[in-house]
Amino acid sequence: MNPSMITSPAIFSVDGMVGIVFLIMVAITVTGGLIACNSERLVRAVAGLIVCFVGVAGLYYFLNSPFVAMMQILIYVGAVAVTISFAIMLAAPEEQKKVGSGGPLVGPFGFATSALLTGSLSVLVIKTDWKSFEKINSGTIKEIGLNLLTSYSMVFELVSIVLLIAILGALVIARAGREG
Amino acid sequence: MILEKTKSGLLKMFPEPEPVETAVEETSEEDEKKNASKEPRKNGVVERDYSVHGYHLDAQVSPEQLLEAVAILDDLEFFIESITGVDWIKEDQLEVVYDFSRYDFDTCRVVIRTRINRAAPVVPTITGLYAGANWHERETHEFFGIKFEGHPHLIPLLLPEDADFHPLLKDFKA
Amino acid sequence: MSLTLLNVIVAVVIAIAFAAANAAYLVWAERRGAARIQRRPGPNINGPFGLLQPPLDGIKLMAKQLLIPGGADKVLFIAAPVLAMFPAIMSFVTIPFSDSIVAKNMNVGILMIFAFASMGGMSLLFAGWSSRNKYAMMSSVRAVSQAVAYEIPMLITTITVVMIAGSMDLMEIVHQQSASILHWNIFPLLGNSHNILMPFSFLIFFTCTLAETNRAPFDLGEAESELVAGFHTEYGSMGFGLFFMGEYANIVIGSCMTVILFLGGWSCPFGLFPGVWWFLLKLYLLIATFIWIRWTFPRTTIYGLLNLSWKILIPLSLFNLLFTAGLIKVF
Amino acid sequence: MSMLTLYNNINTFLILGALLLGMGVYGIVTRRTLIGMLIAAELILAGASVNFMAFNRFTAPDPVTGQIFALFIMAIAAAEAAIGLSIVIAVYQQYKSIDAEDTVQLKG
Amino acid sequence: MSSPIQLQPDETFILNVGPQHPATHGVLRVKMEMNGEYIVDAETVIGYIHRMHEKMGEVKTYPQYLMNLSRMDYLGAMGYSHGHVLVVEKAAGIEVPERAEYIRAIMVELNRVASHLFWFGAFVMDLGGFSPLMYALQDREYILDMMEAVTGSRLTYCYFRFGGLYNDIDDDFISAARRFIPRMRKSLKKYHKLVTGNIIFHKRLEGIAPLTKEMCRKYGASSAVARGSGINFDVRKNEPYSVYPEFDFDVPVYHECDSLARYNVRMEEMEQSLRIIEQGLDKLPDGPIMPKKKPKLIKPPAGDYYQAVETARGSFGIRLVSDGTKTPYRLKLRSPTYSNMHLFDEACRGMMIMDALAFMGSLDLVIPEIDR
Amino acid sequence: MVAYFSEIYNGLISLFIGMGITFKEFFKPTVTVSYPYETLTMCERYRGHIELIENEDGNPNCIVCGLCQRACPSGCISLAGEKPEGEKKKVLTKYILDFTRCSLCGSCVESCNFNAIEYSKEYNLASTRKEDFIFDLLARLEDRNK
Repeated sequence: MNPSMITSPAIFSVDGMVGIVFLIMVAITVTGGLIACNSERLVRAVAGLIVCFVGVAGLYYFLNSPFVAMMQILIYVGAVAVTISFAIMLAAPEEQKKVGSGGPLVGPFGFATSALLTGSLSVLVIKTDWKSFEKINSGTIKEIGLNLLTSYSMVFELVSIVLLIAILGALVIARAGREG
Repeated sequence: MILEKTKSGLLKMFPEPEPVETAVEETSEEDEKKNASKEPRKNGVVERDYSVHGYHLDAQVSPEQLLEAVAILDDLEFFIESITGVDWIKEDQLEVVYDFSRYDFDTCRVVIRTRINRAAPVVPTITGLYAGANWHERETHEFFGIKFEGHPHLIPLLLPEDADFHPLLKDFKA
Repeated sequence: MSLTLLNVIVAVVIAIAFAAANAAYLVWAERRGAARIQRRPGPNINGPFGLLQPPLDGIKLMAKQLLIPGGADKVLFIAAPVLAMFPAIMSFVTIPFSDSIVAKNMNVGILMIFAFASMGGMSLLFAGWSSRNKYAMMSSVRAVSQAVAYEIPMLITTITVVMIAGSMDLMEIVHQQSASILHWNIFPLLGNSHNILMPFSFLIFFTCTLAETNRAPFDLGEAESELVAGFHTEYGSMGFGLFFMGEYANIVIGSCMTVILFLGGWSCPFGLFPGVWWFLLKLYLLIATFIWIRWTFPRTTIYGLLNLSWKILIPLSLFNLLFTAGLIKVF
Repeated sequence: MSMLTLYNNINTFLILGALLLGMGVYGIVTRRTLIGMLIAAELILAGASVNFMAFNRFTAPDPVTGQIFALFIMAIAAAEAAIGLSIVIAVYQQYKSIDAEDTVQLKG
Repeated sequence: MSSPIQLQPDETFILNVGPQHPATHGVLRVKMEMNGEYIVDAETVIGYIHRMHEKMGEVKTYPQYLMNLSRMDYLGAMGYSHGHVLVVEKAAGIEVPERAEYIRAIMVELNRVASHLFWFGAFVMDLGGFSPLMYALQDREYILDMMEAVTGSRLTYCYFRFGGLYNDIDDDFISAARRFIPRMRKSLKKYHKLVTGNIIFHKRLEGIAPLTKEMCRKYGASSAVARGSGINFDVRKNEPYSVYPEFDFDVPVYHECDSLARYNVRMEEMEQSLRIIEQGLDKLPDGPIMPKKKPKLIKPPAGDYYQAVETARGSFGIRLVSDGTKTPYRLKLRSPTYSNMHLFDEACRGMMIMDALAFMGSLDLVIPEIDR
Repeated sequence: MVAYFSEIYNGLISLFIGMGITFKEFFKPTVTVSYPYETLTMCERYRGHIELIENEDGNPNCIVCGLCQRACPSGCISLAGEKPEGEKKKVLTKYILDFTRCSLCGSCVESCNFNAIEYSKEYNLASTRKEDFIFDLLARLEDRNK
């Protein structure tokens, strides 16, 4: 018997259910990601992206950070995905062309590249011995807020400026396109 | 007031001094009946008794004069009431009737008629002067088969799109 | 964490049942209320006071065939109503009905509700896009731009309350209001905040709730006199039923949030009966106001709606935020 | 190590992050439309965030750094989406297409 | 408000509003070319319930045709019948007893109030408010009950006869009408509080769909459409007919030209109609309701006769060309909404769809009356 | 600025006034009739479809003059009669009303000089078959007498 099986919880125990839920989350993430990068219709790709992000939010929850998980849903699903869908509706009224029409080699080449990348990274991850601190974060907003306004205040300010410029830039670019 | 103005304006279109009738209702009912049955009325302006006929001026013009007459009314701020046709089958003629009136207490209802041959019913459109004539002309076109030359969109309005019959003609049999 | 997860699963089941029952009987209440306002009897044939009407309607809806229009994106067409229902039910999980009746209290409860509420917009967008109907498409674009526009003042107003409470925990926010009726956040003078603008915050929040739940006078998404039935034009059977349930579940959640943030949650002014009843009383009074408003006012225009948000509600709520921040700094 | 305790292992999260990255790269290479590429880019960013969060949970001495970086990534992603999509719309209005190859001449 | 963004023709799509659309109140179809929410161009397609009333007029005898006029406009049937009987009486030279004339006026005005009430309710419902429709219908039902007791019918009355009326009114009717006037005035106050004063309602109508005087003239608009654009035109005043010169009433005119002005005109018209009904009941003479000598067969002398009346929907004209037989040679019905609706195509360009449909509601459409 | 706030204020007030009106209406009694369970009586002059009137002997008053048939604009009345031996008046043998074409104008009743037809008070006629509306009024008269 594999010794690690002894420590593993029974499937129908409470801890086992937690594990199952985690696996579901992983499945959701991967499925969503696959839909997002493979589907023929862009709207479905956005739907896949949403599914993927909900899954990622679930992962964050398992990483003891409900705040970031909720922010993930709020920002990605509520804002980014909506923006992308709007852009699709404004710019691509007809259904999307097939994916691999750029050339016969694009699909296999893309797959090979990404598979190589993922594979090598995974090997790297497994080979590395991560030294663990096991200092589990408490997940409260208070600490995040304090750090955001002390250690990372400069970055915080910069991000807000970036966002402001992004809003203005988006407006200017979109308006210019309309009048031009 | 406006009655005089309109009348003089319309009369200018008929330069011959003689044949124009100007007296109020000088033709009695019997005469009219005779007129109707004998021969078509001559072009000209007639002042009618409002209490009997419900309008003041009755001008019959030739199709070529139509735009001119309507332009006179347009200048005098008449609004378009309706356009319709009458099929005088015995005389082998179609009559197009234009009703005009004014948004005013100085009431003046003017009827402009033009008569055309039943065989080739063509009159110029007045949509250039009155945008609202559009539907009225389309309706008259589909009911009587009168062609309004220059009309931008002369397709059936009330009848089905493929209707090729003209139900208000007297020889129409359902 | 492990035990609570089981709780969550049980709670989800309860939440689905609660949402379904609420949707069914709020429809009944809405129809009866509208009828009374219009001096009609309303549904009164099936059962006493017509109380059997909702289950019968449900059976009728379920018995019907789900028609998918030709040319529709089938996957998204079916996914959209589910996506409308799912976040609404998830939000119920974290709402505290009293200090003991709560499925999973989170320290980011408010954030969770907003996060899931923002998913609702996507379902409308998918419904409109996938059903290949121009009316549905226009409606969903409207509904989403409306949802985005009203999320902002709603969030800003919520932030003022969070600033006063110093917590995003819904339980904590209610606890801070529970001292007496005058400590409710809506009352300006004696409460926690001393913020004289709180009644206006309440009004802003309430307006935003109306708009976020697509209720009259902000029901631009399903403006039946212009867009036929809006995003659910092509939906019949349970697809329509799920949208309907989602709408009413959203109303309940919006009202719950209003009660918790402004009306003291389950805290009772006189203490006649246990807190949860007070919570429900406040909740259903608010929902009755929703119904009352719907049957009184005409619909706004889409630009009137956006103007209201961008030109009135957002400036006012921002001012309110600054004012509150100033007050908290001073006192 | 069992399937049911995977959530307590850093490798799971890192491999997931790598997978998301791979999908994103695949998407960027194969997609021809600008919006498709944007979606793929969002996937790459998500992969990065997952890595940050995983390190934050398992190996970092300071328990908030990773979370804050994830938040920053979200902000950047939102800004990127806004700018990218406005460019897409502007390009669409110019070329009536959002196909990346139709828009090679990016001049005035 | 409705300043359109710069339109690009290749971004448009066609939206088919109708023939079964909740806002069109019947079977009317508008083909709209849209740019997002904005209307680039619109083409109204009518004729879905065309019944060729004009041809029927050439086939049926004069009395047989009476019924058709109430079928033309099912909400304000009295006004149309009035025009018909007036033109035939004028042509055939039939004297009408004074009592009949007064009862006709009372009935027409009651019918006008009923029609406007329905319009009011339907209009507010177009804007999304449902309850006012129900309140308006309650008042309308009162009128319909009253009129049903006299005419025997609720919508298609067929009450007027050449030279008089079908039935005399009784004391019940008179007392019911007297009770109705204060009740209606109270209701109108309620409507003004509930709807007219409402800010949402105001914002939706103010400045929407401005119609210039010139445009009204080019299209021949009448009723509130013209009066909301500052045109003081009401056939009852401009070309008085029947006993209308005896009554003291005002014609409401608004100069704002927008949908709100049209709304206000109709609301005020209801008040003026109540004044007419009140005066009519006061002045109602005794006497017969049918003339003593009436030709057995109605055969107007040959000629061309025209009569315009002010119906609830505007200036209704009826042209009778007689050839002296017992059927008309030609009967032209000039329906007011036909001209009013015609405006829509041009006026709604550049408007947003919801404003356009609010504008359509303010035109007070009755589709059978357009299609005839 | 003042205009901005006064507009908000007046708008709010107008909304509350409207809500006050509907609130008052909420407590008023209902005015409708719940139709299949309660019905209204038709008024005296109600114009339904026509029925024959009988005299004291139980025979129809009609003398088959055909005025109603001629007066009808839609041609929905068809009647026939015969003169039995030794009688002065014609006797009605058939009176068919094609209700599908009737527009309830009442010309027939008005044209009748012999008090032979009247309006019925029926208003909720409904059927899925057209033939159900071709009434044989003589048979209906007999049914009534039963």
